[in-house]
Amino acid sequence: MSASKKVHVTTTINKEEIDFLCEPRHSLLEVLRDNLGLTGSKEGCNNGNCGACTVILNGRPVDSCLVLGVEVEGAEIETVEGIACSSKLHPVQECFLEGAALQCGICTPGFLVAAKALLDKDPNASEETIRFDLSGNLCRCAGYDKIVRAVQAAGQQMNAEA
Amino acid sequence: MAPNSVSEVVSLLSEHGDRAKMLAGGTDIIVQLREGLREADVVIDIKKIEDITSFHYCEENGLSLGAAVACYHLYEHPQLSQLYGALADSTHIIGGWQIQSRASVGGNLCNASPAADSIPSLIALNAEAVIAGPEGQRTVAVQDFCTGPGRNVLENNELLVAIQIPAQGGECGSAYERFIPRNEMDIAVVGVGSWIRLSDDGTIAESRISLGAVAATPLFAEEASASLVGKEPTEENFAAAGELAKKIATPISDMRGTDEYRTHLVGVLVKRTLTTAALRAQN
Amino acid sequence: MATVFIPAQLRELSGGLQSVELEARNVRDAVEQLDVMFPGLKERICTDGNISPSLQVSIDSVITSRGMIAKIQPHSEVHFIPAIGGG
Amino acid sequence: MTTTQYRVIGSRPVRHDGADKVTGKAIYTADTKLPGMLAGFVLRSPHAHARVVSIDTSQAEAMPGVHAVITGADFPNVEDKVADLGEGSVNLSYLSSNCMAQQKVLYRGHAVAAVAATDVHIAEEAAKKIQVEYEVLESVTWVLDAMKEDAPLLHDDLVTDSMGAKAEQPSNVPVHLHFEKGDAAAAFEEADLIVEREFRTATVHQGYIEPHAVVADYNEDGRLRIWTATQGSFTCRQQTAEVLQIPLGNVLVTPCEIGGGFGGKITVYLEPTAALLSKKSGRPVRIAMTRADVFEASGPTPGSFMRVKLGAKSDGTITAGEAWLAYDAGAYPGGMIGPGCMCVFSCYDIEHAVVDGYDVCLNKPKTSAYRAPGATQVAFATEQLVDELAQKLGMCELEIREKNAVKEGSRRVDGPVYPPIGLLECLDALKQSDHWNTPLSGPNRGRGIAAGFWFGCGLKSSAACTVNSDGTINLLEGSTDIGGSRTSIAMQLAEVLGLEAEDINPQVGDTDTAGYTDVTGGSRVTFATGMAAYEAGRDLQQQMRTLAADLWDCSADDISVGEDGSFSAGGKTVGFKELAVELFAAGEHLVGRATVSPECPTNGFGAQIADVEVDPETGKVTVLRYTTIQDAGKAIHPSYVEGQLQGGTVQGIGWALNEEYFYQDDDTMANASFLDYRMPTMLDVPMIDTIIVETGNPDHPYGVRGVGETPIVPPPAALANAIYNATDTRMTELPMSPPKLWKAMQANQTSE
Repeated sequence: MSASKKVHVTTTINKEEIDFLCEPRHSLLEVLRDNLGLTGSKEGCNNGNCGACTVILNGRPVDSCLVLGVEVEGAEIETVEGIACSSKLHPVQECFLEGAALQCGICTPGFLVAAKALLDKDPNASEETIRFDLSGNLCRCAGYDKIVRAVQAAGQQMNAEA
Repeated sequence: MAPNSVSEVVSLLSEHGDRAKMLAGGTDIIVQLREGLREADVVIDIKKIEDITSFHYCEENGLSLGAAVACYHLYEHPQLSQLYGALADSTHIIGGWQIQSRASVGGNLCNASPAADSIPSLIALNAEAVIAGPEGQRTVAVQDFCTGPGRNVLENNELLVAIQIPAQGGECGSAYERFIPRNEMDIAVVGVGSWIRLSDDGTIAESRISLGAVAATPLFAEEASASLVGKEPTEENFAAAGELAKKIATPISDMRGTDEYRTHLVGVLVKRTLTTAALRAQN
Repeated sequence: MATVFIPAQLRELSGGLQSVELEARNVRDAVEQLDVMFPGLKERICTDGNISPSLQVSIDSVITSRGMIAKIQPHSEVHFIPAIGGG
Repeated sequence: MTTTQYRVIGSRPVRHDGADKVTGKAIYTADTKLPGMLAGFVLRSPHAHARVVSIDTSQAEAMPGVHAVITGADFPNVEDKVADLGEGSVNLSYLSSNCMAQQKVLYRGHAVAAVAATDVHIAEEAAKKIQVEYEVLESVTWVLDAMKEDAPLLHDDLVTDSMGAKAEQPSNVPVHLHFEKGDAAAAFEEADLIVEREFRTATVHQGYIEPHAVVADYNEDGRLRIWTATQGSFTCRQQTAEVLQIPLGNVLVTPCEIGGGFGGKITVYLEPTAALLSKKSGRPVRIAMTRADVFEASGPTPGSFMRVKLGAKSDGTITAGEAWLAYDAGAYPGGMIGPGCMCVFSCYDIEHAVVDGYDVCLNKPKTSAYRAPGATQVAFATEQLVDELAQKLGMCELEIREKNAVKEGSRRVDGPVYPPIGLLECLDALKQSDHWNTPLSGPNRGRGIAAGFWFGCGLKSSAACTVNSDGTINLLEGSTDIGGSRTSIAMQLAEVLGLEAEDINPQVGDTDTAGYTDVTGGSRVTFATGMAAYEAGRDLQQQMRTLAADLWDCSADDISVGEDGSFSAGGKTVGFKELAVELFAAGEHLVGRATVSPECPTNGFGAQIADVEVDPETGKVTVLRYTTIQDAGKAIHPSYVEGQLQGGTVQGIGWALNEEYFYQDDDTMANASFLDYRMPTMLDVPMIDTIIVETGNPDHPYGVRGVGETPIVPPPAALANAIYNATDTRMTELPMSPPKLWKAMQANQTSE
């Protein structure tokens, strides 16, 4: 895509109203990382095959590399930076730490966001559902075992807290 | 650009011609533009247009599916996912969950990949594409929509507005299955959509079989489909239909599989999807 | 006496001999003695007076990083083997 | 067996960098932003083999927003010198040409020019305006083709080196290795049973999720600062300084958090380029590879051709072995053939063996290390032949392995004998496991086992610990942390000092602040840097004894240090913290330090069990159940040891079933994306059960052996054996992807 005039966009990120200028060719991932300094969302492939850039857009998990910045006018976005409540970690974050479900940590933000979206929908998700719904997130270090278990544990914790 | 009506889009298209590209879910077009596979001066976001982003079902006319409706609406919808089993199967495996939140069936159709997961389902379900242009609307059967890899019947000043899929009675069932080496996040090596309507006596009244990734465009397997009429829904008959379907497959050999393997898979998947479709029709 | 194994690819120089017993303080001493016994051997395993970068010396199953100055004990077993890296 | 009871070692504390990594705060290289920073883009060759006739950069330079353009001409001439990089060595002219092509491009993706601009999109547009004229040459990507006499030559001056003896004619084979033990020919004569097969494996990639990235800031005073994703900041510093021909001390490398490496982030690719762009533009420059660049232009692991033969007596004793191995080196010499040769028979005590190995240059990216580099390929061959022997002799596949397994004193084919090792213990754990003792039933199902080995190295590590006024500790070490090593190192310091893991604040230093430390690789960090931390703790205790002697008015010799880290003298006992606080108040401040360079391989052995089901109609393999067993010596943080076992196993499963560089007719890679390269997703693997065996390594204070690499070695072999048991079809080619397995099953049925 070629360069063209920047567009003014107003949106809500992690419950805060934010506005930015971006070129129509800039992806939401570029906007988050380069314009807004929200570098928690990672670029692993830039074409929707690894899930490291997952954010929640209007309640649904999406690959932010496959969303244009100009598309999020008026949208509600949640990124990994917004998962924890002030200083308290979200259960899925806690369970990733306690279950050693991360090694290098580069895929972790995408997994956490996708897992939160899944658990918000169904905290009792089965192993099969977890594996199906999170198959758009690649991890190369951990072999997935501890990630699946951490997501299951987080669901249980969310149920207990509810 | 994000116009609010179909007519606005048509006039934008008339102005920019093939330098304008439509953006629905963006999961194909953004990658293609980024990688220089397609070029555009103007990208038109059609998700502000209600006709294109909504869907409704009635027993008379069936499902009218706006071109930009995201995949998840179909497989998460209790009634539609039951009525249109093949489409639910397809939309649930297009990319991962993140992709399904954005990608649309209309986009999958317009992208016209020979391996697109939803097109064999649409063909099996006998769907029609509703197209808007300067002269008004026209409809084209989905089986005639694709003209080559990445190419379709749309003129430069036309857009796909909706997909119309016939109503489904209780005696109908459909299924889509693809073969991929992994279990998710793959392009179909072969994909097959099958649809069956059973008679009161349990025999097959009507059937439609469609094949993906075995030719330049998804195919309607006419002879194989017709062969089942009046027959019992048995594995032998389904396997025989699979053999007939193999005759129209002209696949290429590439990194996803050899032509020999792909042709073999047509037989396997026709049999498997017909079995599922029949089961769904019986229930 | 230490046992120094002649790498298979150098046995053309040692007349097929697989190992020799010798008394040596360190690797340099051993290499010099071997070169006297089997002329040309030093040139095959050394570059600029040091063990070639593509080789490493194993003394009693320990891969020494000290090259020519690595100590050899009276009953040591010495091997010259390819260098390896890990992932 | 280690029986000591530890307080911290063996527990599972939350890692020190954990909160940063689950909140998105951890800073990886691509997250780094400097004032005035430019974005770099590298223009790469579309051809597999071509002569660069000319490069015209004028149009790119004229574009608004472009600040610098460089080509190979901007790189200094480096002599044909071989630099020792600690773990392995490298020829500098090859290293430099691999960063930026000079006269020839040797693989698709080979860098030919680079641009720095205010925005990465502008840099990319500018790069596309660079006019490169290529004279396309004949190319070769299959190892046996590249060895042919009439093969297109990649390097005109390259001749085969057979341990110092140089061939006369140039070829694509830089190295021929040859090993002999006993008299293999005679042993085969006397063998009751001989099995022999040819095997082929495809090139595969480490597949780390973070693409290579670097930020370079070349200061006006000649100081070069680099932030980068590297497995070893010190080797990165050395390679960069050597390629740029600048003093080592002028370069500062700060290792950022790193998103996976597995051996692939040791060689420099982008650092010299970013440095030169920064020098030319006077601005800091960041370059990140695209995912396609990572596949096409970083270092995958060798594809291979192998012919392996085993001879056995009728009682199952394996008496003879022969291997002929040819491995891809990629575009430049220096592949993984050495360890391949040394690992082909590393699990079995075979009295007579002969091994030949060839390192082969061809038009693929220069290979680099990938988790036990070179070992997985040969295990795929040998472990299948061992099964075949067992089957033909009517023996159990476990029994034949137990009978022939190497143990302390077994002599390797390359000469050295093993110190105490744990293969038999791993096989015993396999025999006792729930998995092995649970029968597998059902059609098209099979179970397979395989053993695996990787050396594990020591190399150099440093650690320094500063005692805070409250008795907690800041630990500075130099090992980039890819999988939780900060914590496993800190735990060893906590153990020796009698502290909790949380009392230690571990930091990975840069090349200016940390003591020299070799790469995070070779399964060495928890072993060697952990040992450095332990020794730094010991150093601290010595200093504290001396200082406490004044405080307590006694001699340092009167003060003893207990197992729990407490200091005792004259009936008085105080803990580390208490004494540290007391000393600080008395005006003493403490820094403990240590450097270590352990030299004995840690010899990691493992064994695995795989259950599969094969779809007879499609050839698709489903992994039903998997158990990974490994001797960890002593597991410091069991959760992260399990994580290494599980992660390595799943990489091995990917290698076995689907991953490959798929080459098109023009010798370019067809599938340079995560979509088509097909690494396992979560849905493709089951839970990976782990069994940690602890035999204790006598060369480490806590008995640690490296665990990172061995788990990737057995999976292709274990799965091939399982597939055989499910289908009666022996797969001798990787990957065992559905089209290949289906075809092999068809052929097998026809021949029956």
